[in-house]
Amino acid sequence: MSESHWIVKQKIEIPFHYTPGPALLRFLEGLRDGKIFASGVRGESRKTVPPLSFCGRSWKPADDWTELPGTGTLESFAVVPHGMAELPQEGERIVFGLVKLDGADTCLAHLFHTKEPGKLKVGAKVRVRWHAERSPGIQAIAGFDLL
Amino acid sequence: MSEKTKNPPAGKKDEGLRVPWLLSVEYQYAAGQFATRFFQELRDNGRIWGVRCPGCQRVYIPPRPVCGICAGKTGEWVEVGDEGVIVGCTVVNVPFIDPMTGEQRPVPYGFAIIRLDGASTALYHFLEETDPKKLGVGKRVKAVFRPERKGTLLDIKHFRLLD
Amino acid sequence: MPHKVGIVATGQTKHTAKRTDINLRELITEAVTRALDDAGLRMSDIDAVMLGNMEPFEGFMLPELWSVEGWGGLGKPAMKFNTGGTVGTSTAIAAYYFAASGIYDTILAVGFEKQSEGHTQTAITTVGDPLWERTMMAGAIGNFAVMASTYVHESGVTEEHAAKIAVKSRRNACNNEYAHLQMPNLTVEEVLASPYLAYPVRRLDFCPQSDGACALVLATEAKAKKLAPQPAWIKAVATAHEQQYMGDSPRRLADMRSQRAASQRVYKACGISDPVRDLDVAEIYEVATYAELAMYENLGFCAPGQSGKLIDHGVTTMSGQLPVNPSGGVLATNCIGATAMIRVAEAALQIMGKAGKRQVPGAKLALATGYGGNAWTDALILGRE
Amino acid sequence: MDREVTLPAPEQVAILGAVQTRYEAGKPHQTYNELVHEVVDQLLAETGVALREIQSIVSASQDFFDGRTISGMAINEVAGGYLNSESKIAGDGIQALLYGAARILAGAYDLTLVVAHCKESEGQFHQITSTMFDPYVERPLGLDEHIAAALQARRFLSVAGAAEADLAAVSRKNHRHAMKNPLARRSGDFSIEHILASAEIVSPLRDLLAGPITDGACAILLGSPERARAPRRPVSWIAGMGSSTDAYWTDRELAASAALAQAAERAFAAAGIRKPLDDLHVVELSARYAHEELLYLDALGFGNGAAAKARLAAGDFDLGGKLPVNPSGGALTGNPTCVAGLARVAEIHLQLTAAAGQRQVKDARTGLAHGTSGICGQSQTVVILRGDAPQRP
Repeated sequence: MSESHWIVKQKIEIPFHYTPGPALLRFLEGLRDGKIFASGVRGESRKTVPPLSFCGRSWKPADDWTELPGTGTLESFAVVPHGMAELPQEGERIVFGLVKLDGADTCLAHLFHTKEPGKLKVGAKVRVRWHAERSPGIQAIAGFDLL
Repeated sequence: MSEKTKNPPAGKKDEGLRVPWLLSVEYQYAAGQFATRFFQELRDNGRIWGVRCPGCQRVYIPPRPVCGICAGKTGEWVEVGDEGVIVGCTVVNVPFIDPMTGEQRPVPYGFAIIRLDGASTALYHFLEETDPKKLGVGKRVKAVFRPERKGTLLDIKHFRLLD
Repeated sequence: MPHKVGIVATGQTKHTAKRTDINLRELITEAVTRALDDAGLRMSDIDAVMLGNMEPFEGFMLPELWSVEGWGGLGKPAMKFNTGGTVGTSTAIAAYYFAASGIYDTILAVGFEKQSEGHTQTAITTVGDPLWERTMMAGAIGNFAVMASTYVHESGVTEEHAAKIAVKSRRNACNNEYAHLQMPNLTVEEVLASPYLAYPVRRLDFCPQSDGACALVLATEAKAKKLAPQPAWIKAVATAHEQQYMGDSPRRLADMRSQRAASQRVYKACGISDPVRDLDVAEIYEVATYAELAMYENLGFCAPGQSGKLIDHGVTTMSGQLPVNPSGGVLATNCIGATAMIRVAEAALQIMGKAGKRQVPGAKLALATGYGGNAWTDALILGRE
Repeated sequence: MDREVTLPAPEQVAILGAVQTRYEAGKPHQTYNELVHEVVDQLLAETGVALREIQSIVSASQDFFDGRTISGMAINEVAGGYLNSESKIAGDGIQALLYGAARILAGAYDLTLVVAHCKESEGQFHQITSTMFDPYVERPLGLDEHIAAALQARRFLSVAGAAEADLAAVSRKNHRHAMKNPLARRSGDFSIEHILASAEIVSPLRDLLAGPITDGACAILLGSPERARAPRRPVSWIAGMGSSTDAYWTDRELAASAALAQAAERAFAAAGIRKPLDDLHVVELSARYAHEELLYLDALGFGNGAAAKARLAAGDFDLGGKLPVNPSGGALTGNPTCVAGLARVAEIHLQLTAAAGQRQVKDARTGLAHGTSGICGQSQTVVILRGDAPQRP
């Protein structure tokens, strides 16, 4: 601490608990069961995942549900440098991917665990990799794999 | 990771799935030129200083660059007393999570707004006394310093009632 | 010259301790849908949206952007306010200025908070300056208790006076379908038997923590006249701040400088010299019973030290000369980002003659206030003309 | 939108003065309150206005960065807020400017102080920016602002057919510009190779392709035409303002900005600008990340990815080029969250009042300032300023 300007270290720590609401609850519980649900407004083709319960564009409830196949297109990816995140396995890199799942009009962000991030390409086809043991939540999905 | 709330409040139905998140940020607050000088004096000499507004002569604690009332810059530093008067006080009984630790702050504890002799504004600080019947607005108090001072407001352990 | 601006619609959720059925975005939609339906508007009729919320209560930075589908914000100008207890009035006042300026004609204002998702007293403790106040602060409860102690000492109000305010609020709330704490049978004795949260403030002297949202639609004159048979015209707005630290205001609640300044400013603009006589109803931001009593003095409803008499004589009850908080007020509902906006919405309902069981008959002129941080005040006057 | 949202006439709100702090990696000697004091004090001295004349203040700041709930309360006294009207926006400072302008247009005040402040160095960028993300499906994965920006950058490179070297060219231009800006946080004559060899943040983002952690503040004094006529120093005028909100970041094409296109269309309509490339003389964009500058140039109609790249390569956007973009160096060289957009307005004001020093664009009479907030630019605002002696269309 310099005598001319003091720095005071202090932490702010507050726990939060977020209620998902009906649509996100169905989605998160679906993940536990190995299913991906999207929703949309009846009579409209647009489907969102994670699902909205209400569409702000047409100002109507989005209660038309679809189960998605779990495959999709890689819209983008970002490679986390070594040391930033805990590496799950020897030699693997953490890669964040933005995936447009087949049947959905929106993207879902998740991880790739890969030893060869150089093989990833925007536009590549990908598939969800599930965890064997799942509870309701996004981490029921382990990540995406290239098809 | 999502999880069922572990301990729903007694008497309530299970509230269903709620997704947890811990906000946890470490800050390095600059004390700034006014607080740095104040806390150095407190640490090194056990003395309490404020700044005077040259316009209205108010003595400000905490010290600050501008007197809001005069909309003008403050001026000289002046020492104030380590005794003062309670402007407002309470004893806190309700437990809550302390944001500085993430854990419950122990209760009960007494705290007050105290106007030190020679100051125009009042300062938040702890009271030694935790019996509300013995406390009161207008009662005089004196700062109890810690033997080892580090340059924080807690170099004053608390204020003690004077009879 | 500013354009004339009126409130043409309001929407509120049913405020409650925990909305565990819906998320924040869905809570917003509930209030916005009700406001649009109230005015017979479509989202495409809205030119711009003003939002109000206190982010640390949800641990969510810019939650309005995550929630954009919930308030129909796609393609619309929008901004978000974050001013503590006053956030609902700050947001409504910003909507007023944008309409009065002629930039936008029809504006949606939304205040929202889901307090159940975080820890209110913890987040309020971080209001304190990290070097000077945070270590001692005990949320809003500790703060108000300290302030109340000063006021009790100076004014001579009693615990019984405070308890009467507590009873008035929770009984009035029974006439308000949106209110959180409705206690039709609450008695002064029960209030006095409730435990101290922080001396001298007892549990029933203090507001609850609520989940809720509130929406308003404001419109410039020609639009407003088309949208509502009786708009609640915004006749004056004012904001007055305090100095920066909690201990700066020398007599705290006993002499709230910001509240005197803001209320005098709006009274002057509307030619109000005796508010109890000239106003028909007031919706004020009182977090604690003692604050309401102190505000009677600071808002000029009575002389210093006379607030106890005001409630003893029933002046501010539903049948009195100036009903204060027919909705039940903050003591019945506090969803922070929405709370001050609810004051404006309730005042507007009174002026529009749409307040249902809590209607003050023939209300023509109403005061709404917001109060926040280290004692600053927003004030608005709404009227039929 | 049923109607265009426009200002009634271009000379109703003036910028009387604009002051910024130096932008630095950290300012350990000052609280944010003292930062605001510094800029307000200098602003008042430059404009000859006394603090007690200020009755209306709009500030922009972020509680999580400030480490304090209702952080605006700390600046009340230094900004003239005692018993006066201060309001705080949680968002970019350019939105505070819009609100300040509304207060003057409404005839409520003849002066309004607009101030934005942030000390990014005091908190933790990852932890703080992660709170912008969906708490159900995104926060548990560890997303933050840099990661989302990297995903947007990769998407843009792919869709626009651009290369990382194109991003480096933006960085090279801006860091060279910053060498002429004494307030700039980071500057230098960096080669493309040097930029592409700078440390990886999250690939494809690198240190010199992303704005660094920065502390700073900016204050602007707005005035009514009566105030502007008081013979003091040159003023600039708000000629048009436009704002729009986009979908959440996972719910739109990240390689484009529909909201910026809308915001610009509204501001251009208000200011009577038909051919932006010809009618504007200087542009300041809030592009913390290099790819954002190309993406936003596209949204403003300055050419799709390829055309913007060609113009960049031809030096059109350089200081001395056809339409200088970010002659200050811009947010990529270091402007904090909340401050960046207001700083853009301040820079355009300096340009239009011939007070930009070495970074002055010759004969600049009309300029564009841009601000954004949210993940991958979800909220967008454009302000068009004109120099004194407003030109009536």
